[in-house]
Amino acid sequence: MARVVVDVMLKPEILDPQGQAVQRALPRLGFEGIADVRQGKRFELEVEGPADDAALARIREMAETFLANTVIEDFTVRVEAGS
Amino acid sequence: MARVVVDVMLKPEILDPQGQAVQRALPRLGFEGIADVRQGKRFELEVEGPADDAALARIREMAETFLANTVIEDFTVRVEAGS
Amino acid sequence: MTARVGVVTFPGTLDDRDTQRAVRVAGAEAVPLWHRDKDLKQVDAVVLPGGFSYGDYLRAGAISRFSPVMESVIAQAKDGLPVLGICNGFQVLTETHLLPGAMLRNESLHFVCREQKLRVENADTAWTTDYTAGQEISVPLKNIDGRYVADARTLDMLEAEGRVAFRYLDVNPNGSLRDIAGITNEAGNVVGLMPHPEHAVEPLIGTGRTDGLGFFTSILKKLVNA
Amino acid sequence: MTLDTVKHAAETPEAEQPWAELGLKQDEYARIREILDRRPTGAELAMYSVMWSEHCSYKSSKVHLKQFGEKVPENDAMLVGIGENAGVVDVGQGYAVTFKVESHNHPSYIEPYQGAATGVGGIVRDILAMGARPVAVVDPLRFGAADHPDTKRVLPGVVAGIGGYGNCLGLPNIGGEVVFDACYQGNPLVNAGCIGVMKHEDIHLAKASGAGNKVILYGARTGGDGIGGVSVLASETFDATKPTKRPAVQVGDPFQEKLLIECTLEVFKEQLVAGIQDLGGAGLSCATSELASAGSGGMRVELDTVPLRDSSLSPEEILMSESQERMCAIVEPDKVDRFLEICEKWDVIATVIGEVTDGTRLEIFWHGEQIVDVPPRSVAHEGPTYHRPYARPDWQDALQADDANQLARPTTPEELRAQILQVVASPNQASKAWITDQYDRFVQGNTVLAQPEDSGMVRIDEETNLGVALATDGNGRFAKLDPYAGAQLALAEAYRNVAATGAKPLAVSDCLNFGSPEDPAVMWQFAEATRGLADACQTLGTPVTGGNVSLYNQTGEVAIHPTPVVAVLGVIDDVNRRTPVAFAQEGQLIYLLGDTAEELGGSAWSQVVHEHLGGLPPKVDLERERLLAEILISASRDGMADAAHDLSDGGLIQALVESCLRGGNGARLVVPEGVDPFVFLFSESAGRAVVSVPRSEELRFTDMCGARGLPATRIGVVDGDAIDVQGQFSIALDELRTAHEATIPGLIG
Ligand SMILES: Nc1ncnc2c1ncn2[C@@H]1O[C@H](COP(=O)(O)OP(=O)(O)O)[C@@H](O)[C@H]1O
Ligand SMILES: [Mg+2]
Repeated sequence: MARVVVDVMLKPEILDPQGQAVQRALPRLGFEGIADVRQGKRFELEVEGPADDAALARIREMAETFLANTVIEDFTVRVEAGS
Repeated sequence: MARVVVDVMLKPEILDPQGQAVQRALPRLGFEGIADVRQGKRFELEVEGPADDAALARIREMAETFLANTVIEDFTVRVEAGS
Repeated sequence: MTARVGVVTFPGTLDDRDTQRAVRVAGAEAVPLWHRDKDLKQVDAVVLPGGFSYGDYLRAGAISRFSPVMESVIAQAKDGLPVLGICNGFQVLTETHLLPGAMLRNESLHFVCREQKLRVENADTAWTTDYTAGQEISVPLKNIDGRYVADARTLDMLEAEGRVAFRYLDVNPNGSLRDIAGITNEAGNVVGLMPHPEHAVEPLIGTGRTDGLGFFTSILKKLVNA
Repeated sequence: MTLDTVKHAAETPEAEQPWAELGLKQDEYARIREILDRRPTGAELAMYSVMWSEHCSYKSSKVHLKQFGEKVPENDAMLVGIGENAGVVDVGQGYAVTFKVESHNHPSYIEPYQGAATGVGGIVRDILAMGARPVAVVDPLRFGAADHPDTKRVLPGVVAGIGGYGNCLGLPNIGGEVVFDACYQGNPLVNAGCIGVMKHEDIHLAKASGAGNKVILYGARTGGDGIGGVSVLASETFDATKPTKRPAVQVGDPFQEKLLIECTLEVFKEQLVAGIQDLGGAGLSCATSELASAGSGGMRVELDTVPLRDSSLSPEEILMSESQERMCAIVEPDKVDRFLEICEKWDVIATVIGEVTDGTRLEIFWHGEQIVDVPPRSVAHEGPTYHRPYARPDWQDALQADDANQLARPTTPEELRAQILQVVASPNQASKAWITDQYDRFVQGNTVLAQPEDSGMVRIDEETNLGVALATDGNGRFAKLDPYAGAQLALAEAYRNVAATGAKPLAVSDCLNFGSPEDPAVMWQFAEATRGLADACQTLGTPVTGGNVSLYNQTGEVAIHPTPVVAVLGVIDDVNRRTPVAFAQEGQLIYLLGDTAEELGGSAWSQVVHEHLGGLPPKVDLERERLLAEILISASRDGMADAAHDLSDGGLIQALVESCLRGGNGARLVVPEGVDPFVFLFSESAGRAVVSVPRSEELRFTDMCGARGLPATRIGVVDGDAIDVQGQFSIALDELRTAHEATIPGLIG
């Protein structure tokens, strides 16, 4: 079993109200010095079998067509260190 | 400026309906061999100044009290490589 | 002869029965369609109703988009089958790319339920001929992922081609770009909007107005006259 | 670890058992040993401990709740009474309606979103288990002080949870309450109610009969959710030091619940179900023992067939798990295949986990070995009963002597005007739209009235326009001053709210939220409130059909106000006749119905202007309430009133402000001769309502009131864009609107 992580973030040009809401709240909670916050999604996939190139290619396709909506989102795929 | 990433995931024992729905959909889309999917949140924070120990300690506190709901979620904090 | 309008039920669809009622109130025949069936039962038009299909998990509409019924809907929509996506149905249509753009969480981050004023900008689509361009209507709106976004080029194109079909008036309830409440494809057969015309077809129920009925009478007339 | 089988338990009578940690008292543990004639196995201990908890067994409250059955009024409408998942009433035309209110208070404090969400999920499954399609929800809520920082954590989470779950199920939210009071700071009250509709012949009961019938568990997989949750969360005050290895928080999956609803309705429709029970608190322990206890035979369950989310769960934990979105059905063998087919259609996991036997025992096996062998009644229905001591607290007299009628009153019209704005803008009296706009009130396309109307109303038959209405009310301040009267006032208010919309009140459900029953003062409040409610239900002819008790709502020694929340269900033959609150027609005449006395104890005015709670609550006159209701219903049926609004907290001025703002019209008012304007506007005397009457109907209306002896005073006319009280003051609607609507977003948004 290997763990593959897919991170999905809104494209930089898309307004991220969730991230903004977090950022706006921080000073009120006493946390200063955070210039920007973006909020996205993280998927942890447990892959049966090895996370080899073939598996990663399939997962990249899965991210492209399904996990991310590429009209608004970018994604990255990586094998979790230590798995 | 440094970028710090906070990953927030539901604790392993907590039901993750989203991850489950994603996993159930995969075979229908022709993606086999994924044993489990968990879905969480990823926060990218742009920190003014260096991401030194003091800054990370503050961010860890922020994650603990605000970004994550530690009743049901775990989190990790790390400096994004290359930033 | 009356028209047969299919209403799709996905797991988690909520407004299917309301939509069937709206179709009937307009005088057409409502035909239930099931997400697992490719067969569209020879309907003359299809409505993808509102709700939380697959719980809106992942992204609203993202999982439903891959259902067998959608394979047929996508194929036939490209051949001119009239398709209306309401709320979650609109989200499904953007996920399938039958309509451009995407839907994000409301700017307020909250679910919002209100009576919403709209302007019908395009009265030439398959679903809007019973309105006049510029007509103002009020129908219920209820969503949490209703903020319509697209890149500037797409938005400019939509505007230039008259494909912004509905615009929010008075209040932009979710932060949609350019106050867009609904759009149409180039051919005018595929229309999607966030507000809920099917909840405004009977006096007394809901807002007590019948401003939404025009969607269903429009399609009926089009089909019967065809 | 070796499996603690029945055989092993019999052989090791002296083995130490953690009964105390599981919340059992010594004598309770002794009784279990007596029932079984041996020590219980670990699994049996788990079942008894959770089923004998306060939450599941009502051990402190049931001696008092008995009155609801004993004093039940003559009422032909009652089809199923207390004891089932929810009561059922006949609403005519072959329809039956089931409804119930439940609490999810403690879980919502710990995890507001999930606590509230799973509260909605739980009550919906109760309604579903009766055979009904759920058609609407309501949510009476209580929070700490509106400006307390923790309220900013709890309230948005609770509201998002109720909306997130209910909206996703497609259930219109048609009413509820939002009350702020410092007494709820550490103990917010999250009550949730649901209405379901069915035909008479579709009523289902929770019982397992017919040897050979299969026990089918369907819905979500079982995980470690809320293990010990029932006993730890609902039955004892928090003990933060106790480590939990399993999550005490349940996470809801509304999508799964929606599938469960559709799937269940389909198996009902094909008549595949002989008995059914939802899984709520105490999970499988509760469902299996209750089904078996209510049925005629025994039951045998193979626990290792239960589909798990977490394969490390022990049998004890599986029995106690409170994983959400699960149901348990009893199905005849030849119907099992079809049942499973329908589940598959809806992507719902379903498993045969056992069968009904011709024995008398509930027997549970784990990989072939017996771990439970109990008489099911002893678990489910014959738990301990406490006659807890109760005594009128020594502070009650002083509280009642601290008369609110003696508080300083406004001395000039300007001061009166300022206090009106102050009250109307106070968190409890302000508009709750910021909250209720997060709830879908339109879904299902049958909503006739929803918040901010006096009661929610849904159409249940599209052909005949038959409808039902529901209102929930409760005033903890009144109940604190006098719990007997307070409970009656809660009922009276909900009853009045239903009648104000034109519906005939039929039946009652309640949620009794109190502090610790181990405190004699709290127990007295509870005894008084139940007695008051039972007496009033008898007088008004509205039986209590079911409800819920939530105890231990207290932090340390300090209990919440006694808070009986009462839901009244009404029926209306034709929803076209419904009466809204809005003054929509200029020129109509405004009538005040009922008598106004000088009654300021527990009032909104005393709270907002003086931060005072003392004196006596308004007097209860149930005959007057009944008469008022009859008049309101007649006025609706015969088209004599276009708007009606009941008077409750905030008094006349609050009702007028709401009706004017809703209709977008002002009112010109005259204070009746000899009446003090302040008392006129702020008193909270019960048994009153305002109506707006078309001029053409005035005579008919006043004749009706006159003939039946209900005081009706013409106090003004719908007109202009201000509330103008002659000789006193005028406040523009815009100013009122800002005052009324800005408060909650300002505090919470
Ligand atoms: N939490 C809530 N959920 C839904 N509706 C609510 C909620 N709180 C208040 N409401 C609605 O707002 C309106 C005003 O509430 P309230 O002042 O308590 O009414 P009343 O005093 O007439 O009982 C009612 O329609 C009530 O149902
Ligand atoms: Mg009211």
